[in-house]
Amino acid sequence: MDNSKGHDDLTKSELHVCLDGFEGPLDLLLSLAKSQKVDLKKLQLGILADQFLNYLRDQRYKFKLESAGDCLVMAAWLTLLKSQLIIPEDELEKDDSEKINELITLRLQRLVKIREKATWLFDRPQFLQNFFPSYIYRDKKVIKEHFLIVPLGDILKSYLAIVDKKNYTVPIDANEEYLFLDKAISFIDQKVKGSNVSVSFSNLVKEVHALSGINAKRCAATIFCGILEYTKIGEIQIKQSNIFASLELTRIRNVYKV
Amino acid sequence: MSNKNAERVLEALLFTSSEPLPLKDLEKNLPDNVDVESVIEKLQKHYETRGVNLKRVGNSIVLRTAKDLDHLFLTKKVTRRNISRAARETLAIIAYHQPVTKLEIEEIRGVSVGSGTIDLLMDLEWIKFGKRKSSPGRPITFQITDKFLDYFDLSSTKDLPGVKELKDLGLSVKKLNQK
Amino acid sequence: MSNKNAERVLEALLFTSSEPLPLKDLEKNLPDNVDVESVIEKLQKHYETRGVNLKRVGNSIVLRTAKDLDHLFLTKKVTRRNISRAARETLAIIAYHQPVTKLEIEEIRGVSVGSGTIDLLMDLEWIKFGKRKSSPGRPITFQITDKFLDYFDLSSTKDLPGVKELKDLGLSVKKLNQK
Repeated sequence: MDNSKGHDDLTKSELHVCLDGFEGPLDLLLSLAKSQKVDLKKLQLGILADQFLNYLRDQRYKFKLESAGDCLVMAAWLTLLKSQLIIPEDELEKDDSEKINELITLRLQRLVKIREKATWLFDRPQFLQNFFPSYIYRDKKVIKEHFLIVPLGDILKSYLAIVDKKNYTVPIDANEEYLFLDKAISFIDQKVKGSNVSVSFSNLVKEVHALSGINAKRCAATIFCGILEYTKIGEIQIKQSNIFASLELTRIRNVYKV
Repeated sequence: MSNKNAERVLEALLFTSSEPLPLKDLEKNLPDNVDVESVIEKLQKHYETRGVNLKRVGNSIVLRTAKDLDHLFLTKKVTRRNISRAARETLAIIAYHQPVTKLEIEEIRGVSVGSGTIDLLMDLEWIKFGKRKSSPGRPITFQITDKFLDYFDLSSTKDLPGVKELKDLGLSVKKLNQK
Repeated sequence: MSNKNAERVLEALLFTSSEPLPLKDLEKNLPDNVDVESVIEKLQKHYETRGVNLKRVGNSIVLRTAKDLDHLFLTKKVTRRNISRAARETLAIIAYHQPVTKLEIEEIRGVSVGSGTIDLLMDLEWIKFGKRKSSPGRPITFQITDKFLDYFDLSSTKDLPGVKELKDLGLSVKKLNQK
């Protein structure tokens, strides 16, 4: 059935875990939430926030850099939530905390659901366990050509193998840090699409530069590409009052998706 | 070709194949005037009560031994592979949310997809590449395969319980920001 | 066990066996009070007019496709395991670099491309001739066909993931060469 032994070791060793025994902040949060033994919708987020932050404090030296970010975002959310629970005054911010509350609950619910489904799937009757294929011998006659089965993955990997062998250099200097397009896109998504007012391009660049420490020109180039992607699908509008004036980005509302 | 003979042709093809055969390929072996669907239906009915059953898996057809006879094949059972939790969950996400991008999978699990996970699922031929999404960056998507359906004794994604419920929980948390 | 169930057991056993099964092995899987001969006789009758037939070979039993359906099974030797690494690589290069000349393919692969490889891909109708290049000698180029796209369920070559995407997904090429 397969020739892919050794895979499991690979997946295990390369799990991006930032926390001992937990697969990321969401996993940790979920197991903390379960200890409250209540409906996910009625979570005591204050308690949860404390638990989460304490855990992080204990584990901080074990962080893997790439996922530390996720944990910190989660920590920041929870801290904000907690502070809102103590002083629920400002209307606007309260709105924010409700959103975050809702968001965390939703993400936890979703994770619980998908875990259930994964368990359900692997509990099912399985091929080569409960039912078996034909091994009827075909008298040395091989099946007709259009039943040939070649997985696309094999073809693609062949290509990857050649490119690897040839040492085709992807024109990126490994020593330098680059802002990748997907990162830029998710940043724009947060900043511009989540906002009702216009955002200036140069501020965006400054912010990313400050956050990531990546060369500002590179940030500018990638963010600009990201914005173009969004304008292409008509979700963001760019305005510039005159030459060399700052670029103002606004979300286009009422985008009707077909 | 009579319908009876069409049945025989499909029977011969299916009996000698250990893998699901795509409907469109089966069709090529029948004359144009034969409706492949009705032939399959007849065959399925015929095999319903027998030791070998005809199954639909997505757009393919396969014959498999009846599940209640699994005791006959103790020696043929393969040891179950130990599939990591990450891989199981990733597979479930792809099955429930297909077509789905890597980023979306990561969003649901709250961790990045480790290298090797997608590779494993691809090697098992449980997932395949789908179309690119029209969202920015045109990311590539993943879909499950007929082989996946066959492996888990499903005839289509409709057999997955609670698809709607999960879809309602949504894929993208971004929606919340736009409220 | 009813006779009906005894039939099902033998059916499943024969289905999963590539070799003729000795009568006494079949008998072992049936309860003592069942007469294996009569069950086989019944099965043989059942399959007489179908696409697979039950045959006796000495003291053994086997299922075989009906003689008159031999034309379905050509002797073309292209099974999944026989599509060579050379063929896969050549196909991949044509898909990613089309239109591409034979010389260019050889340059990328670092080895010459045997005519058998091109012939195989041509036979499968996965590649075709494209225009001639305007470079010296006006060499002919290769392109992939719609049939290729159809086979792999792609709407255009743009749906093929790029090298960076493949690497991001953590696809590993190590095992491939063992296939």
